[in-house]
Amino acid sequence: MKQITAIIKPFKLDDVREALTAIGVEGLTVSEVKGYGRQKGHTEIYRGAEYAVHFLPKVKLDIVVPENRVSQVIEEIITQSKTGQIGDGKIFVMPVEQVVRIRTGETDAAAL
Amino acid sequence: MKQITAIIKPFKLDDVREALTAIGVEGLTVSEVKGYGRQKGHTEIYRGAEYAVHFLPKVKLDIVVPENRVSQVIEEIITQSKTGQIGDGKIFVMPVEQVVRIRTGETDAAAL
Amino acid sequence: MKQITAIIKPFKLDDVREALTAIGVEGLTVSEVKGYGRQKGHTEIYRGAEYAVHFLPKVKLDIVVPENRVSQVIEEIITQSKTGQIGDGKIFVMPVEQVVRIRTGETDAAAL
Amino acid sequence: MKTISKRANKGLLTALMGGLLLIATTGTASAQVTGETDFIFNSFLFLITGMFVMFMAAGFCMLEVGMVRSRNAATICLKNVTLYSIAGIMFYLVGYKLMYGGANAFFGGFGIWGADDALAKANDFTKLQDDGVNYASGSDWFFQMVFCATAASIVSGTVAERIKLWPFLIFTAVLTGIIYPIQGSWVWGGGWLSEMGFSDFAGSTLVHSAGGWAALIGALVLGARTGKYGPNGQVVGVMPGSSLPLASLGVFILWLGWFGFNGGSQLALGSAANAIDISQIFINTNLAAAGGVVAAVIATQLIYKKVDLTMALNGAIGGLVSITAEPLAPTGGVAMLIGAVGGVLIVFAVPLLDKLKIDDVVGAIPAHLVCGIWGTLIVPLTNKDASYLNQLIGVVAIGAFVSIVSFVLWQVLKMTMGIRASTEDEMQGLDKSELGLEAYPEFAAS
Amino acid sequence: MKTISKRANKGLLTALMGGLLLIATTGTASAQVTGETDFIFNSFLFLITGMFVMFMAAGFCMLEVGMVRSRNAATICLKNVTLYSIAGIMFYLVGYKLMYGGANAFFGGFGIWGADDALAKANDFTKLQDDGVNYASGSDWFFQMVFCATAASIVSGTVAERIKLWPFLIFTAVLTGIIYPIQGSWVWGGGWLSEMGFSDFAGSTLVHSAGGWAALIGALVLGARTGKYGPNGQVVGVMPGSSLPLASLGVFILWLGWFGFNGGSQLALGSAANAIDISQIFINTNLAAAGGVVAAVIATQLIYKKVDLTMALNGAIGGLVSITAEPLAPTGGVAMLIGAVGGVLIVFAVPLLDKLKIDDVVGAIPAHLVCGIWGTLIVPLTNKDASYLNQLIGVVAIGAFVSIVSFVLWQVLKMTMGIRASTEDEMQGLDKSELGLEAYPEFAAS
Amino acid sequence: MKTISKRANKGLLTALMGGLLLIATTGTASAQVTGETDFIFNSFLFLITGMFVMFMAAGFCMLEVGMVRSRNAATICLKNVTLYSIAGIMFYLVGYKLMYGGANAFFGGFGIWGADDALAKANDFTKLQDDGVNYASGSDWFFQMVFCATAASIVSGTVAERIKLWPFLIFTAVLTGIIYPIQGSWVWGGGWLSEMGFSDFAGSTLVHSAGGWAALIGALVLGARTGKYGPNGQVVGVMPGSSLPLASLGVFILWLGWFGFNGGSQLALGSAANAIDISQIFINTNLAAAGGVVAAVIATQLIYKKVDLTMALNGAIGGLVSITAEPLAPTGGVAMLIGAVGGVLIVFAVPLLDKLKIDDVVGAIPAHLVCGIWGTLIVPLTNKDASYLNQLIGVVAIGAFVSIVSFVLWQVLKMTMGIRASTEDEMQGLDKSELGLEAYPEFAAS
Ligand SMILES: Nc1ncnc2c1ncn2[C@@H]1O[C@H](COP(=O)(O)OP(=O)(O)O)[C@@H](O)[C@H]1O
Ligand SMILES: Nc1ncnc2c1ncn2[C@@H]1O[C@H](COP(=O)(O)OP(=O)(O)O)[C@@H](O)[C@H]1O
Ligand SMILES: Nc1ncnc2c1ncn2[C@@H]1O[C@H](COP(=O)(O)OP(=O)(O)O)[C@@H](O)[C@H]1O
Repeated sequence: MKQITAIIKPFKLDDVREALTAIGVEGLTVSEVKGYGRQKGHTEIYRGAEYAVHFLPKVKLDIVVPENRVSQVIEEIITQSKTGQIGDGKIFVMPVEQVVRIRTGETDAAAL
Repeated sequence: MKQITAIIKPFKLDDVREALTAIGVEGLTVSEVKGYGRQKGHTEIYRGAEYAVHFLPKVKLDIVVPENRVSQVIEEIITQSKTGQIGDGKIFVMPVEQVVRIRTGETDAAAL
Repeated sequence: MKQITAIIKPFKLDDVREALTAIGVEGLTVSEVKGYGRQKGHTEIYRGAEYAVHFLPKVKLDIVVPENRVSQVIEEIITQSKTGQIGDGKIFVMPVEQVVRIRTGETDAAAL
Repeated sequence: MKTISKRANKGLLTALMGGLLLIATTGTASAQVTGETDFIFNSFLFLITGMFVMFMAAGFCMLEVGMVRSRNAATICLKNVTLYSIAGIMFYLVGYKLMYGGANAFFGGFGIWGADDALAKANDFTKLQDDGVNYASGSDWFFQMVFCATAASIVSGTVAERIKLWPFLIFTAVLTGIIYPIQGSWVWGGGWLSEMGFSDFAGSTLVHSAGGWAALIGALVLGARTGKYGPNGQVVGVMPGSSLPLASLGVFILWLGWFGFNGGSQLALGSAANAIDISQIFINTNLAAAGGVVAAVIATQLIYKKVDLTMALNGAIGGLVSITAEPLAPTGGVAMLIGAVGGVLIVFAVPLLDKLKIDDVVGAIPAHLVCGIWGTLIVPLTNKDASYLNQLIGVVAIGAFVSIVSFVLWQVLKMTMGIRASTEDEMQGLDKSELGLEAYPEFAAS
Repeated sequence: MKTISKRANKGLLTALMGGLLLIATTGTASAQVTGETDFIFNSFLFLITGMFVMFMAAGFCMLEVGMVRSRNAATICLKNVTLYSIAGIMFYLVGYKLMYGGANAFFGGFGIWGADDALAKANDFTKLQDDGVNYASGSDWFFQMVFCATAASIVSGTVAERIKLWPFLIFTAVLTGIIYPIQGSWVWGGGWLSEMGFSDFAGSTLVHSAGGWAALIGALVLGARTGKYGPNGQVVGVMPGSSLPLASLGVFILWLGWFGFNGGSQLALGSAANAIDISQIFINTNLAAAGGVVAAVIATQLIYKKVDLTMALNGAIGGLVSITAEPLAPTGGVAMLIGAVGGVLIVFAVPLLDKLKIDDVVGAIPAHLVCGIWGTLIVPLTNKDASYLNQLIGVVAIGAFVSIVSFVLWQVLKMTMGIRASTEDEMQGLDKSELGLEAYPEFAAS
Repeated sequence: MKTISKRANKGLLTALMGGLLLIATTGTASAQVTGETDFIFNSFLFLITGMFVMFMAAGFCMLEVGMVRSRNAATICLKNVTLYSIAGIMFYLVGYKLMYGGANAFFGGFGIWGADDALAKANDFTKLQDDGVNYASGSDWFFQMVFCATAASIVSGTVAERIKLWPFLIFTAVLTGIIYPIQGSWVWGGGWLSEMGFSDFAGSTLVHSAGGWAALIGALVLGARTGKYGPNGQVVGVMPGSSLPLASLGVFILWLGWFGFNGGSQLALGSAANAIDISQIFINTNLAAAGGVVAAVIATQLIYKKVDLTMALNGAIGGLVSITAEPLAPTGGVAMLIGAVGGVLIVFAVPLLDKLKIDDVVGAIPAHLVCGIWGTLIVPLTNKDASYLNQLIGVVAIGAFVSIVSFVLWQVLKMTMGIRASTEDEMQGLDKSELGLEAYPEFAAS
């Protein structure tokens, strides 16, 4: 199993969620994060003082799926969250060795 | 070493924390997240308009432990956070290759 | 590629960010978390009742870098965020198998 | 006499009756209020109740900031502070004279307002009483100005979260300097509607519906917030208010201010009869609001099985607006029922607007426009001097005038500078795009 | 005369004294206040100070919403808006007559309130002054109504975060329609306690302790919030208030309103003597609150080594309640000390209640009940017409009456519809379970 | 006469003019206000407007709590509640007599305040009118006290987020008990500046600049917040305010209170002339604030291409402070312009202070000090009794006195108990270190 971690623009969350539900992704965890990448933040003026906003608000999705679904999920995320503009975000894939469903004790693929 | 990530119901946090402290878990990181799984959200009415709440508030625990403690920690989390009702949450285990304690520079098991 | 996860004191965030930018780290994701470790929380008094604060606010950084940069990044984080006092935090390194840049579809090292 | 407002006529009547009483009771002349004391009471009434009405600007601001999403919270604050400022300036430079100048049946006249207290300085309170204007002219200006500002406050809530700042401020300037005063002159300025017999004690139509019409037309021209309605008209994004406690505070402030709004509209305090009337107005104002709240609470419980706080809050406003056209004549019980109908109207009007895809962020259209119409039309039930036909004519005339002029103005603004923020600006919130800051920078809001 | 309230008696005294002055100074009759001017002043005092007391409803709402957790914030707002509404309606339909109807020593009578200003309309202010009721009857109703609402506001804070909405609202209706008016009739309605000589100028006992007893019994019947106390009675979940800035705002609003509460309770403004008294009341009210704050700040610093803002806020309320039974007789310095004792009582009563596992979310019992008793018992120190024994009897009698009736009522509600939210509803917050919404939907709160 | 304040002199004048009018119009004596009615009006004016000024304490609290970071929000609330309490106590124990005791040209005298209403009780209103003090002595105390508290409120905002609690409270006690009253005695206490002809109607200099100087010196002695300025003086940490909606609420409350502040400073209501004057004051107060807002909105749009809400809020205060030295003489249009200049001064003064590394968290120095100077210096433009030179002397004298004494006091506090929180305490916020709690415990703020 793999964990797919996607950092996307906040307002794309609903589209991504809908698309993933549609292709049968059974679970998803979301957190609010801030980040920078190519998109470097910008300057603002507050009470006459210029200051740099270093981090921009993003949303992080963690989705654990069986290995064979990884590429499909990644594609779907890209389709939905791509605006083509800087700051669209990134996807990371990491290995997951074990999964347990707390309610039933089911493990691994059955737990997803 | 492994990272155990548990997504649980928020009001179970205190019980889990106490139990883990009791069995000697030395560290823990908590974040507020939202998610869906089998538990699918629900509809609410606001100002006469029905709408769907897709994500439910959950708490995420990240606990890095030596490999040999993994099953004990998982069991303890399950014991404490299981209500038997949908939405109890999930546990994921992922490999951790290196750990450093910032204060001392200790690494790996010594750093936990 | 590796994901370096650092849990640090919130007020060190700016120093760390600057230092990492300086050594050419191209991206970074930050979340607000709470945790305990050696630093165990403390008691407070509210309306005459003593109570324990179990978790302390921390900031979590996730930084995905090519393998060869790992030790440099870790060193830089330690340099900037170390106060020598309990609660300075920890660094975890985990494997990342795949990286995709949503905007361009670039993958792996090219996507960082 | 057209140059004396309908409002003033009321004071005149009181003065005349006071005169009669004086004759009837010459033996107890020492029981009377002297002309100067009357002058002071009346002026003080305007100033004190005017302060409470002024504070309604804060009430609107809090209600609106609690009902918008946090990404637009700073912008709505800026709009509310600025619109109140603009209203004061425009009403000074143009509005007051246009409303109360008494030039003809359709508008008052032109010019900057200036104090005129010559008679009082000459100690001729008898003449002032005969004319029904025994108060400091400045106290009257202040009181009328805060009413004008109230009308403007109504608009900002409806069009929130998507309108650009500057066109909104320009609309406000025209509304407070021209639109509100002209229609106001028709009634309170002694114009054709007052001649005809249209009755609107404290402004269900002149202030609340007028603001409501301007808001409705604004919402139509602007369109709904991006993502609020689905293709088939259902609500797909409810966009709940970011701080219901602040919204509740706003309603309490408005409720408080309304005692000033309706009570001060008696326009005179300097006789026992006035004190008795104002007391009845306070009671009716309170019971109408209470009726509106309780009705909305019960109605939402019955319909939705849950009580909706935001509807209860709108219910209070709805009850208040409903009684504003005639807060004096009803008994307390009738006032309560008039308010309760207002509360029920809210509960039905809010989802109805959604069905029509009219996106009213704070519920100002149900509360101020719908209940304003209701309150105006029901006046004849308790006030025998009013007729249903005249009331209807007044509602329609003012509705048509405000709507048409607002429509033209919104369209001109749309075609020249544009009134709608870009979708991207809207998505990230107007606070960042228009103001470059965040209302709550430390609290995580995506 | 029982049909004239104790409160009115005070006005009567003033009127009589005014009369004596009149006789004494016939040479300067022009210096006198005329009967009608007196009437206007008195009515206006009721209306204006009543508005400030009305605004205390907003103060309670903000204090409470700041002291509950965010998951119950919308519900507490709904309760506060609705309870104020219910209080107005019940006091209109039942309460006023039951309190001031003057039927006998134990309750006033039955009926809907209606205005009676026949004497004023007949210009017979002399008779009104002789009877000590030279004001618009409606202004009196308004003023008394907002006092009734205050008593109800006290309860909501104590029982917050676990009580179900509807039983709370029903309790409120009975409290404001029946319980409060009956005990009120004993003193201000001219009943047995006033005959006996019990003295409670503005309601330390009649309003604040009465509300406090109802709250205490409610807390006992309801039980503590789930997770607040450990098995051995220690506090295991402190559940800190979600917004101390809003709680602070609430206290400032209450403080402001209290000038109306105590100042208006002079019941008359139409003589120099009254103006002098009201000024003293303002000073004492302010200094008692200041004393309460400073005492609580110092006490918490000494005891806990840190200043507790929530205690300081309760200290202000405690000081205000302490002076409410007698805000006129003390000098400023004594008023400050009476308030300071109130502030210290708060600091000790709050943890004491916790030891007794009585879960009072906002500290209403220490502030309103404990300080209300203190303030009432200390009256004879400065008011020589009062006796310690009579004060004690009054405190006990009203405490017993309110407690017993409240207990029965809470129990009936518990056994019929249930008063306590399910543990699950409590854990996720009443906002979601009862209202289906969130007070702060965008701010991450677990 | 030195023992009669300048403020009182104004009333005296009115009384004298009233007397002349009386002679001129003996035929219509019944049109006059009687001595006792005058007494009541004047006292009531003090009490009612004083309540609104008291409420400004809540306005300052909300403005400041909205402008600090959430980690210091509870502390700023505590400071505001406590400083208002301390001001009341100190002004009672020491301040009033020191200001109005009339001992000599440089301070008033010593002693606790006590009521003196012997003349009124003897019904000798003629003497009171002749002396220009025809009001309840307690009502005057209350009104003067809330002014004193206002001066203290100004300081807390500037030195927020880094000052320790107790030294701040001690400074407040000395400021309100000694510093403010002494300089106040120079003008309103009938001291040397009033003799000289310095004119400050409602306190642009005496209240606002005085508070502003104390704040400025505090900011200099304390130093800036850690992390605010870079080594070369540029702003590196803007530390935006945590809740602009609360800051906006605060400004609305202040604006409301200012009608009481300026209007009540007329010091008399009991004649038509006074009612007319107060009306003009209300209008000017409102238009100056409106001018300040609109000017700040336009200026920030032009300079920064974005409208800055916090500047607009400061602009309202700046406009209000600017008109406070002379809210009566200007026409509305001139008042608006005076306020508008104040608004522009804000927009330039805020970044200028930053350049000087003077860290003023809420912008109190631009609003109260800079605009206070501006407002005082411009008085002669409309008030022909004032001279530019005298105004300048007054500004400098009071500035020098307050600054020097404040400097000594801040230094003494610094050297004895220390005034600055440790960097660690500052980083984690004073709420945790000084109060041991969080203002918004449930909302994630790092
Ligand atoms: N190397 C990285 N490690 C962790 N997070 C990253 C990394 N690079 C980017 N991110 C996250 O992804 C977000 C978007 O990245 P960015 O480079 O701005 O997008 P794009 O490549 O589309 O321009 C950042 O704000 C940050 O949160
Ligand atoms: N595949 C998954 N990947 C990531 N998070 C998941 C996944 N499945 C579930 N979760 C998280 O766990 C939570 C609980 O899952 P759910 O399926 O509702 O519990 P249960 O299986 O006990 O009914 C979700 O709200 C979500 O945050
Ligand atoms: N084993 C662990 N698993 C996950 N997070 C941990 C672990 N140990 C520590 N942490 C995180 O690191 C933070 C700092 O750890 P702590 O032990 O207090 O620091 P130090 O070792 O420098 O005293 C904790 O608050 C927690 O968030």
